Amino acid sequence: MNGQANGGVHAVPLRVLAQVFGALLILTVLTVVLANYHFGPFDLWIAMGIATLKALLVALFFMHLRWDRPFNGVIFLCSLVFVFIFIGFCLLDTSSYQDQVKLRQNDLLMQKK
Amino acid sequence: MTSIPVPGESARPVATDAGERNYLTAGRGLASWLFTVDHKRIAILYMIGICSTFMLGGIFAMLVRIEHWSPGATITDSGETYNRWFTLHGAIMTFLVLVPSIPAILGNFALPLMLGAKDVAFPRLNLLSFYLWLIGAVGFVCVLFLGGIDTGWTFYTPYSTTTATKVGLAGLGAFILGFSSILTGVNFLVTIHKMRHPGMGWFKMPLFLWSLYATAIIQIVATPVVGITLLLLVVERTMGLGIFDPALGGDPVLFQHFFWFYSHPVVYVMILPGMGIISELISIYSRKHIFGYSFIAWSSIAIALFGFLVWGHHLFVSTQSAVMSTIFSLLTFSVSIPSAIKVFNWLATMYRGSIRLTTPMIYALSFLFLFGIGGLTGLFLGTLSVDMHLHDTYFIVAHFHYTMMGSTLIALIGGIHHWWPKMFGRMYNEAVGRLAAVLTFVGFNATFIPQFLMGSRGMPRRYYNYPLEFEFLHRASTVGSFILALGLFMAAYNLIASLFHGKKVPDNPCGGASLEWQTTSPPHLHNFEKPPVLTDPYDMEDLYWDEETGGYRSRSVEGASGGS
Amino acid sequence: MSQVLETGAVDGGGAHDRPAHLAHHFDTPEQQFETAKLGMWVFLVTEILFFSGLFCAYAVFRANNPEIFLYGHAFLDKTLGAANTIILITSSFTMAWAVRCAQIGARKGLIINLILTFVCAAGFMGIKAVEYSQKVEHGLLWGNKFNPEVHAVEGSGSGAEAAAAHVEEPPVGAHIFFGIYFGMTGLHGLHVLIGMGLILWLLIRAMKGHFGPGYFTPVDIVGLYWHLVDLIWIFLFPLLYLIH
Amino acid sequence: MLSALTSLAAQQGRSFWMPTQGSTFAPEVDGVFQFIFWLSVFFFVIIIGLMTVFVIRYRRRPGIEADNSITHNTKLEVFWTVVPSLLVLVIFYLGFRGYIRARTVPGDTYQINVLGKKWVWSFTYPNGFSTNELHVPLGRPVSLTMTSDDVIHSLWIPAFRIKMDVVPGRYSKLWFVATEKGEFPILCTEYCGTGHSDMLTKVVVHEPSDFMKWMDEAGNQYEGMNPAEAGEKVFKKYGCFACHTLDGKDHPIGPTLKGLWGKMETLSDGKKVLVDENYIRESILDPQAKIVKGRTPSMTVFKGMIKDEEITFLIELIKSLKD
Repeated sequence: MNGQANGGVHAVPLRVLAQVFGALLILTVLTVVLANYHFGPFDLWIAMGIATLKALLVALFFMHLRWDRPFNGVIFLCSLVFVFIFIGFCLLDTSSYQDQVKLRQNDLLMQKK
Repeated sequence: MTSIPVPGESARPVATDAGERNYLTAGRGLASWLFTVDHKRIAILYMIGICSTFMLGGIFAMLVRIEHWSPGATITDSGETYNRWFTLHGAIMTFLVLVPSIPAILGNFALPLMLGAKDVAFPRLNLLSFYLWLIGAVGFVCVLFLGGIDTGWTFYTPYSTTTATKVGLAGLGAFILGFSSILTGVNFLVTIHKMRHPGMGWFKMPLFLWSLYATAIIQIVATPVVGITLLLLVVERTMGLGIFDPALGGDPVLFQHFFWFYSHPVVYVMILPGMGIISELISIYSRKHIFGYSFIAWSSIAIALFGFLVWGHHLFVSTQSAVMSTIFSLLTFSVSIPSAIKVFNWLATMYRGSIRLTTPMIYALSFLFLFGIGGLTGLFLGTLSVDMHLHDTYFIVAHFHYTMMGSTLIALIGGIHHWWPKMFGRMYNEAVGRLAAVLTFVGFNATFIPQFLMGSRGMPRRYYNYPLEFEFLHRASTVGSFILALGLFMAAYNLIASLFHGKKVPDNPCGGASLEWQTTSPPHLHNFEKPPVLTDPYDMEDLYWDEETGGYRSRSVEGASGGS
Repeated sequence: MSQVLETGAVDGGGAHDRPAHLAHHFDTPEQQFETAKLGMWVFLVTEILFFSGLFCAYAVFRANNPEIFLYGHAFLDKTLGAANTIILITSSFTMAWAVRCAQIGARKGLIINLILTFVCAAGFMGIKAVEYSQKVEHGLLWGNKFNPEVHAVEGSGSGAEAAAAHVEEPPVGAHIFFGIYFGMTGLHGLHVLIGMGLILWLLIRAMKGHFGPGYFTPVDIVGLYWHLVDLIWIFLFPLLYLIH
Repeated sequence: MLSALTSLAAQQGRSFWMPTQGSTFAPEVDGVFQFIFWLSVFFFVIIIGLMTVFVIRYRRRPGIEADNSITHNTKLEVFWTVVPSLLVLVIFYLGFRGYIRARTVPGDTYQINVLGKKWVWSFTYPNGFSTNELHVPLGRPVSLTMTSDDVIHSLWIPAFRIKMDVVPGRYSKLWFVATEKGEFPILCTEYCGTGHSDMLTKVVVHEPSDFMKWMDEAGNQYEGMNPAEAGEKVFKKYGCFACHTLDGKDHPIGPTLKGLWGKMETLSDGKKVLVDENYIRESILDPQAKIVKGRTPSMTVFKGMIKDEEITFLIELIKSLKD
């Protein structure tokens, strides 16, 4: 089998790999630098945005998704959908009873004292 | 397609003695079985393993039932012992039996055959999956001998992090079993994608494969979450991690979210393949094309996907917020629709059919009855205010036994009877088979209908002791469980006996139109001697009864081979 | 042992030119390659879901108890974390390069890149070990093992935040941060170790000359695995080390 | 066997499926249960009926082939997709209505604290007195604030059709209005270990006047105390310390009682009021009537719970705390 000949396989040019590598390094430095500045509630989103961008670069180029069968990318994205459902529902629920948790914590502290 | 059987074609020996080449006889000796990578042999290994653990789980079920013959002490005088019994019953039945059951036994056997493939995509992974199952099973047996566990199969924290019993080992066992399940799921999903018979489009697959595909999605997505949950639980116990333990500021209800994110979808891992089998059985034994193929196919996928959005209905009274409970309740009802669609489609398949009450068909009809009750009682439990009363009572116990045992296991047993002649090339005794099916059905209902009544009247689950007013219903349930056990033993005896005394069968004794019926019984080592001819898996008119061989024959297959 | 069964039975598909690596149940090498690749992607899905449990625990506790995270993260060494990020990205790059070498049949390049990847992975684990030992030394552990010494953060942590942090009394449940930290990085570290084993296996096979343009499936799918390990760290780094 | 069944059903005050209706929730839950039950029976009879008819009517007979001309009918399939969808929406709504009512604790309840531990329940009344059986007045909203000392328990009163988990490390709430006098079982429904099935107790529903009497006997008398001392006892008995102090430090929920007597307060509607005997009496019996500016209406209504004599003692206490 000749790797180049059949559609599913694609040897990524070294230049592209090196460019992606460079971009990843720059983004890493960027996220560390930005961490020294405070953007209030946006801090988390900026950090996550950069991380997602990096992840996208790795997935598209290093993991060949750009040239791969679309279905492989689709299942990758689907897994993220399930992760969001999982985390989202858990967050929605746990945040609703924190007041009752804190009340109990305070009462227990009072009892100790 | 209407070609007349070629003379001489029937000269092929009845029970093909391509014998030396069939998968059962192709290699001899224990090693040829223990290290096999043949999906059919792995299916048999699984069948032996799962039936053994089913017996083990069944023994604990009987102990629980006998203990309830009278309130208080009957055969053990402590709640501690009783708690171990019901926990082991639940854990063994769930993790070792129900989750792998249909995919691992019948899926493994039939999936590549139905696809017209030579094996699953990753045969060695398939064997690894079996050995992981075996390690998990051995783990559970060790737990059993080291004093058992008493947490219930749900391992709720903080009880599971504080009890002195062997939760760590059981958790690791279940963790390993999870990987077995994941590998099966990965294998099947990839196999269905990449190994289909050339020309077999998605909507030309038998519905059993659609259900296995949907099952694989759940196994792949949900099982890793229980893996990490059990891992965290073990770490919590051994090293005091503090994520789930309220004494350390952890959140015990978060554990329940983690656990049910897996454990609710996993009930569809159990029931979906069962539904797939029923689609095959009802069509074949009614001699009718399945009604509404695409609705049934899509409803499997819908159940698998919706199944991920409803786990919170196990937490309606667990201090989950009212808003989330409402959302989960609404989503829960969405799962009932695809199930209803399937039931109506099965009924419509029977309409104007030519119905044979063979043993598998009796199991299929039992399934309709039992799944009907199991599904409809689910409506009570998805309803918020009613669930507040019924939650954690015997009503729940009865409900999930109707769906998990009454549906999944009945479908499994029906499926085993259906494919048995294909697996071993021999036919069981039909009369005994039918009697066993009826006994199982009667025993099952006698066991669990009283439990519905007890539950709504105020009998909580997992109770060693109970008020005298429930004695009659408990006794009825216990008597029922003995009838049920008798039926199951009779079926097992019948099948095993057939291996020695059963009549040899032709390639297609039951009249199935899917590809596995084109190969010999038992199948060739590599599944098909000559490439199978692609047919509509539900085109019953393509088949005709051949008196000489005592089986069905396909016109299009003969047309194809006649033409070549 | 399974081979006994297989070899005896390669059936008459007329395929006498079947390559040695083509298993009996596939028709073509393409089908086999595609299948392996799809299998790996599906397996990566299970890996993502496996980690999602810890990400979920992180999200829940961070959303509801941000003070714990503000307190705890100051004890992590940002410099070491950033160094590890760069090391892991580099290893991802060399891995991708290795795959390319395998695809174009550059055996020497493949071997060198695999060695580089392995060295990076070892470096990552080395730095991780330094970080862990610092935490252990100062009692910055999970759950009931959490027992921070007074002035625990000398040497570790950086800047004013750390200084401010250790003056304060730890907030209630401060140990949860370290529970999650050790849980996430521990599980990730375990994956790095597994990856190192796989890379070693590739290296041995590469030296034996098993791979080339006709057959590089193992390099490709181990590469996918390795990139996923990198991907997860890309998220872990800001989530654990860079918090405000 | 039939007689045994009917005798079970005939046990006093209960229906075939459900135990006695003892709270305002019970009739509603039972109504929804009955609705789903008969709907299920309807569908079950249709499904199994058709199945039976088909098995008989279309059993295999020689010479008659199955009619394979029908493989699908989209209209029919859409019909049996849509109709169940609509029906389950109705069921959802019915359950949702009752559940939200059960989960929304009204403001003016009689509050009892519940502690679950292996394997006993302990109920603490506003006066600090606690029992292992739950005593509640008839016809009055009672709320339970529940927590656990060890593992998760769940408090179920079948007669009231309510249940809620009792989770360590947090409070959970449950409320009800008892409508039937008598004693009803309370059970633990979240598996909690060896004694799980013995974690039983009962709720005793009294007439409101009997409840007072019970509480009096259960609590203590004020004999041999001066009125201010007795006032302090009342203060403790009804748990007033949860929101009020006696030492002049302000509490986030309620005002301190020290220096309160004779003070001029501004109400939320801007009016002014003098803290005197009438105002205090009203504030205890009906706290929501006059809210001081800046406070939230969160005090328990003590009307029907507290005796006149006890209010007098409280007033004497407040008087004695005048600076």
